Amino acid sequence: MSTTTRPTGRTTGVDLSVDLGGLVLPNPIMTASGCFASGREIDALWNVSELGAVVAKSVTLEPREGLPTPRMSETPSGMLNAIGLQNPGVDAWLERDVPWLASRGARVVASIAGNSVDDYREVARRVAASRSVAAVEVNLSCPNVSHRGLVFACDPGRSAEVVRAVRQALPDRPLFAKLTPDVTDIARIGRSVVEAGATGISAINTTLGMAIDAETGRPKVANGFAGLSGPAIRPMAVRAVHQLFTELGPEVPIIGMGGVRTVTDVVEMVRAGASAVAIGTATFADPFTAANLVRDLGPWLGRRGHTALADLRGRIEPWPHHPR
Amino acid sequence: MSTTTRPTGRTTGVDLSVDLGGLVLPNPIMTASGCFASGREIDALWNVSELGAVVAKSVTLEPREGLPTPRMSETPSGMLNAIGLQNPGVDAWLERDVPWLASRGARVVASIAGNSVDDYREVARRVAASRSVAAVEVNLSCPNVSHRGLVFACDPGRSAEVVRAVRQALPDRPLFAKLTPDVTDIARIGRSVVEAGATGISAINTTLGMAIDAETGRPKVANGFAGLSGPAIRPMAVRAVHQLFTELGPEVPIIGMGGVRTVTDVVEMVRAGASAVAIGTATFADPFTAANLVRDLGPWLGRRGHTALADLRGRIEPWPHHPR
Amino acid sequence: MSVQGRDVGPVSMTCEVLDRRRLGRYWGLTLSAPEIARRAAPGQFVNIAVSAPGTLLRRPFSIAGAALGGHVAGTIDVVLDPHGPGTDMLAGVPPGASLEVLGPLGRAFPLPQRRVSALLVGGGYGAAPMYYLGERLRAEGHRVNFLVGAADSSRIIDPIVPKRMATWSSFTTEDGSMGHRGRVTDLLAEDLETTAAEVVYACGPNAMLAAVGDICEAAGVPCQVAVEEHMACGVGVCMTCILPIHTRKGVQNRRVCVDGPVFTSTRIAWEESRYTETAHEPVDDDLDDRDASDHDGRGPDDSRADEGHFTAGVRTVRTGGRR
Amino acid sequence: MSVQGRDVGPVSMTCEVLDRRRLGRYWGLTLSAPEIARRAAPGQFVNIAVSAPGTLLRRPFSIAGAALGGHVAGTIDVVLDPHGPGTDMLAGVPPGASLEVLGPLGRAFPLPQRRVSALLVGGGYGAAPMYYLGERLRAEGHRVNFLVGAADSSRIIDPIVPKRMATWSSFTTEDGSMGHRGRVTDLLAEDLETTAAEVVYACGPNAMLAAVGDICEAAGVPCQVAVEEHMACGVGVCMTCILPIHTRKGVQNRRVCVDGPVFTSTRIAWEESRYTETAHEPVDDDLDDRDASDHDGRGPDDSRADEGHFTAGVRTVRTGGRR
Ligand SMILES: Cc1cc2nc3c(=O)[nH]c(=O)nc-3n(C[C@H](O)[C@H](O)[C@H](O)COP(=O)(O)OP(=O)(O)OC[C@H]3O[C@@H](n4cnc5c(N)ncnc54)[C@H](O)[C@@H]3O)c2cc1C
Ligand SMILES: Cc1cc2nc3c(=O)[nH]c(=O)nc-3n(C[C@H](O)[C@H](O)[C@H](O)COP(=O)(O)OP(=O)(O)OC[C@H]3O[C@@H](n4cnc5c(N)ncnc54)[C@H](O)[C@@H]3O)c2cc1C
Ligand SMILES: Cc1cc2nc3c(=O)[nH]c(=O)nc-3n(C[C@H](O)[C@H](O)[C@H](O)COP(=O)(O)O)c2cc1C
Ligand SMILES: Cc1cc2nc3c(=O)[nH]c(=O)nc-3n(C[C@H](O)[C@H](O)[C@H](O)COP(=O)(O)O)c2cc1C
Ligand code: FES
Ligand code: FES
Repeated sequence: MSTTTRPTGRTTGVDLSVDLGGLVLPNPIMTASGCFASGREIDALWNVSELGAVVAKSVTLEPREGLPTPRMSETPSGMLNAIGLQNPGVDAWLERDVPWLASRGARVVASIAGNSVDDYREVARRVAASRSVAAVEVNLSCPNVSHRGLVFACDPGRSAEVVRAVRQALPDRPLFAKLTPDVTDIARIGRSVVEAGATGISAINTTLGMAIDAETGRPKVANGFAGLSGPAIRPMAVRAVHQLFTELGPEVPIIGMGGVRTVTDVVEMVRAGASAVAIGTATFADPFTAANLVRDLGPWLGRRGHTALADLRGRIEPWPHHPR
Repeated sequence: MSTTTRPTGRTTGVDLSVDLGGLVLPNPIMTASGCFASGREIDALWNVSELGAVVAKSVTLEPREGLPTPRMSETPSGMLNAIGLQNPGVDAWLERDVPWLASRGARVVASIAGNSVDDYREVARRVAASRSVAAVEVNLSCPNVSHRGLVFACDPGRSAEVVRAVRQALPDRPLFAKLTPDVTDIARIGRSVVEAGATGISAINTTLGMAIDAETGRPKVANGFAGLSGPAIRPMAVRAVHQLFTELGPEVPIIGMGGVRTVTDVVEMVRAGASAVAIGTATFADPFTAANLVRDLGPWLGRRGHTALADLRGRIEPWPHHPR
Repeated sequence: MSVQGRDVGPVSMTCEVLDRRRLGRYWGLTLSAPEIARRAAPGQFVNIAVSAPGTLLRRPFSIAGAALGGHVAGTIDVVLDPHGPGTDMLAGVPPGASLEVLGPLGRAFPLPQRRVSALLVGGGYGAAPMYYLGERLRAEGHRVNFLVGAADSSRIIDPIVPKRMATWSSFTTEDGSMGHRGRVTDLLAEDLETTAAEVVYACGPNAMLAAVGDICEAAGVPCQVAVEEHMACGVGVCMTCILPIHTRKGVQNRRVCVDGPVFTSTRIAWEESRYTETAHEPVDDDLDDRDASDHDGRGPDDSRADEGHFTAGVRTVRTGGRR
Repeated sequence: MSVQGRDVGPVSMTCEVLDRRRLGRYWGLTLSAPEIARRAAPGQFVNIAVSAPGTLLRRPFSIAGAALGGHVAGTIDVVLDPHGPGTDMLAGVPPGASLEVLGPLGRAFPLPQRRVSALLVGGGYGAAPMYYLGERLRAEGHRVNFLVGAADSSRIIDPIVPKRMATWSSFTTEDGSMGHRGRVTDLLAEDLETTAAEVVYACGPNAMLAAVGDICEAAGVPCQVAVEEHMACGVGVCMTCILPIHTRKGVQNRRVCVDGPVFTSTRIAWEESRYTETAHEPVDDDLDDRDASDHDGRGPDDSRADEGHFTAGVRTVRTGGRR
């Protein structure tokens, strides 16, 4: 049997490399946090070092068992999930998964979570000790226990506080603040985290949703509220990325995500303003998605005469009037 | 050829009637504003008086020609639109469409829009003069010219201001404030409009989205940003309705909408907390949708032993533990 | 068979696919739709539900024929250009399967009230409704002439049909693979004279229609065009399909689905509309070699309409009368 | 044929549907999937992409058979219970069509290391993988006994298969339409004795599995069960499919897709899991008369496990070795 061979974008002469505020990647395809487990699962199918970078599942200070099942429900062109940040804890992750990812040659981005500013700071401090972690993503979509459980990312001030704490604990690594779309003004949150020291932005996390079984009356996800992801939310994600790009300008790198599945979805996200693109839910529908995108993106651009992906970032063309 | 006959819910012995703060309807199926034009178009297919109520396209003080094409783009299980409130103006609507709807026996809900508090007040004043308008929905998803174009519904204070003005101009009719999901805390906006005099809430309006053609770089909808609707957003809508129901309690009627297409979608929305349910995008996919729901809802409930739809409002059941 | 609707106007039907055939790059479907066939007239369209993953809305297609008698009585034809999820799905529907079809929708072409020589101009799959119109015009005793153009010969639908039906017919392809090399608009001014056309009917890409309209206007020949615009509903309720139209009150947006798709060409304010056409699949990503099928005809500069000239010669067809 | 993957473990393949047949209420599909057939073992499953409107995720199905020789060499079988968009779509796929299949996934049933008398318990479509396991056990020289139950006889898959294959077989239906009236759990304690079972394998609704596990535990017979949980990915990356499992460190959530679907029954902390089963289509809305197919077997009260007893007698099958 022929194991799939994967020409990289480079063989087509198209430059797919991206520079995320110092984090230089051979191509823009990343994994979305929580959608790639430890990396070993997918490496059983294809070589995960082909990715631009692996963004790991969010880790917390202590291990977490997460929420009861059912944890997911399919929705029209999307899915709801409420996992509850099940994770082995930052120490186990650093000990077991990071060295393995590094040994495979993958570029590793940590994703960190917590329920207080101190949590985030302490997780960041431990991550800082590992030279194999190339960058950190701060998952701000966590309930803040000292603020009535309000999610950090919903408030520009609290978001900035977390980012400042992480920045202090981890001064030497690119830092991405991951934002939720469930706010009145995402650009404002973006501005405040960049001012607090974030290198760039990751957007978007899932949007809050709910589904109820008409028949039984039970919420389809045991937790009741759950995060909506997948192609259904892509228009929201493209909009949010474009708003952030417009607000923050081309100097601030953006990792765009939300419903990306195809090469044209990747290009759409880049045109909206993303520097790199992360793949989440699409991996569930087809675990080869990210590998196929790495393979196909260069040729797609090459056939259209593009020489570098970066040239397309933020490039939206006006509608011409009718020729007459 | 046999014209479709439509048994009403009543023939099944199931009580489908709803009381929306004094607006009593024979069944909960309404139209979503902007998705039913004048009513004549659909009446060419079936009798629009079968509906619980017709919510008209939002009208403004002056006629509007709206935005350039393309005005819509299909998205995964949804669509984006940017129509720009094309409408004949409140006077023409009151003169041409309302009497016709009334003559057909339809219960008419006006939807009013504007770019300033004065706009809303004046439109409401003119609507007040028509006894054929049974209730009014205040579309708060309009840019506020005196507030940097920020949408009214994004701010609890400005939303309340509009509602107070309309309430004053139209003291004797049920008033529904229509909210956008694009806010950090929809329950808070809901609370503030109810305190300002709204009888109830309509939720949700479209959520802001964007799509870009990878190939041409043009936004797929000429306006760039556009409103996302359809089944893709149903989980957001169910969530928002449930948050509003939880915040406001059973006394405040809620017109739920967003991606509703099937009988189970209607029941899901009611379980989330909706008193009545409006059909928008689904009508585009099948112009008989609302009529079919009016026909099928009673039998569906009847077969399950329910005697009144209202009993299911807000009824969410817990997940049992595994029997052992 | 389930039919929903009233005694006049459009109905929604479950229609069996009776036949599917390749027509060069396009596909022809014949659907069993007695109620739609009975009510239809040339220029009208149907809105067909598709079931590709993630799709939601129906897809509009011109009615390319409606048979009321013979062994295909009670059927309608559509011609599809497969280039996206909906058209690909429909082009793959096997005979025996069922489709949900809503129609007939929109306003038909107004027919001349006295005997005329008519020139029918079709671009790409836009030729399909012109064949239907041609049949109707011939049945009413008019002289029918055809000018059919496309990017290449694989996009000229059944060339034998216009050849047989018409008094005169001519073909153009951009690559010269059939007929004259070039576009229909290259030949139109000349052909108007050759055929002594008293009225022109056209369907094709909007850019072609704008150019055809301009040439006809310059030649003083009335012209009716069937346009396309992105449609969500097809029945007039969503306001997505508008086209700026010159009216007594100035330019106003009209819905293509209910106020059109047929318009008197001089009434269209093209210069106020956006150029919404993009070539289908311009780059060959798949193994199959689809390419651009759109015309890019440009007409001369802006000029205004005198529409009385045309309407004098036509009457509006009332479709689907109460039976 | 496109195959993606490594030399061991699961692959993603485009598989032709070779055969589709009715099995009472269920449907059987035979797929051409040589690479999956070669790597598969009983208890594993495949994840099949569906293309119904609005669907996104694959659907998991137990492998109901894998043929390595004979005229169906290189095929796998699955048995479907059509009750939703994905299963309905798959049950309607005609032979000749292609499906995207990912597999084999998950851990297989561990096989006994010495000759034993095995009792295989299948509920509803859960019998399908038990037939595959039965074949394998018989080929390895074990004594195979079958206890197959369902709501009614239309949900007993091919009863001739267990009758032929097994030393002993018994059937139960809740409506008494075939075999004993009642549930498999009504007879299990007795049948354990009758068959002198030294090991039990079971697949069916989780409530049945919990009850089967309890009865086996009470009888001191080791039991392996293949469970179901809602799955988004099937390959271990989404964490949606977890089941609480007793471990040395207390109860921990394990992924059914990669740590299961087969578990030693005593290790499952059912009392910490939610009762996620709902009867399929309990109310007859369509004209066809689908009804509930789920068992609701309840076992005796909670008690803990001694799993050394079982593992002593089994070995873990390594699937898909490097070739
Ligand atoms: C009145 C009318 C008559 C038409 N007649 C024909 C015909 O006879 N044969 C034929 O092949 N095509 C015809 N079209 C165009 C046809 O409707 C589109 O090609 C088709 O909807 C594309 O769907 P898709 O899923 O394959 O592609 P996509 O491009 O992916 O479609 C995505 C969305 O855009 C809309 N869309 C895309 N292109 C068009 C278009 N040109 N016009 C309107 N909506 C569009 C679709 O309806 C859908 O909602 C007609 C369009 C109109 C408005
Ligand atoms: C390991 C395993 C083996 C299975 N083997 C079989 C089999 O051999 N034959 C068979 O008919 N069914 C089997 N199932 C159940 C089958 O996967 C579901 O019935 C199917 O996914 C339902 O899809 P649907 O679109 O028809 O229905 P829906 O209920 O509408 O499905 C909606 C969503 O819920 C998920 N879902 C619903 N029910 C289940 C379930 N019971 N288990 C897991 N996910 C579910 C679906 O995957 C989908 O994402 C198995 C499930 C698992 C986990
Ligand atoms: C099952 C699941 C688990 C997720 N877990 C995390 C997580 O741990 N941390 C995080 O920042 N985002 C998490 N996300 C959000 C994704 O990283 C991503 O932002 C979102 O799903 C949108 O992208 P998509 O549509 O491509 O999935 C999770 C998403 C899913 C579906
Ligand atoms: C084409 C279109 C036009 C709309 N116009 C209006 C409008 O004029 N006023 C308004 O309050 N909402 C308008 N809406 C929003 C709908 O009323 C509804 O809130 C939203 O679409 C969600 O419901 P749906 O998913 O069922 O369409 C419009 C929606 C669409 C799709
Ligand atoms: S397509 Fe909806 S109004 Fe024309
Ligand atoms: S289904 Fe994704 S981890 Fe098991």
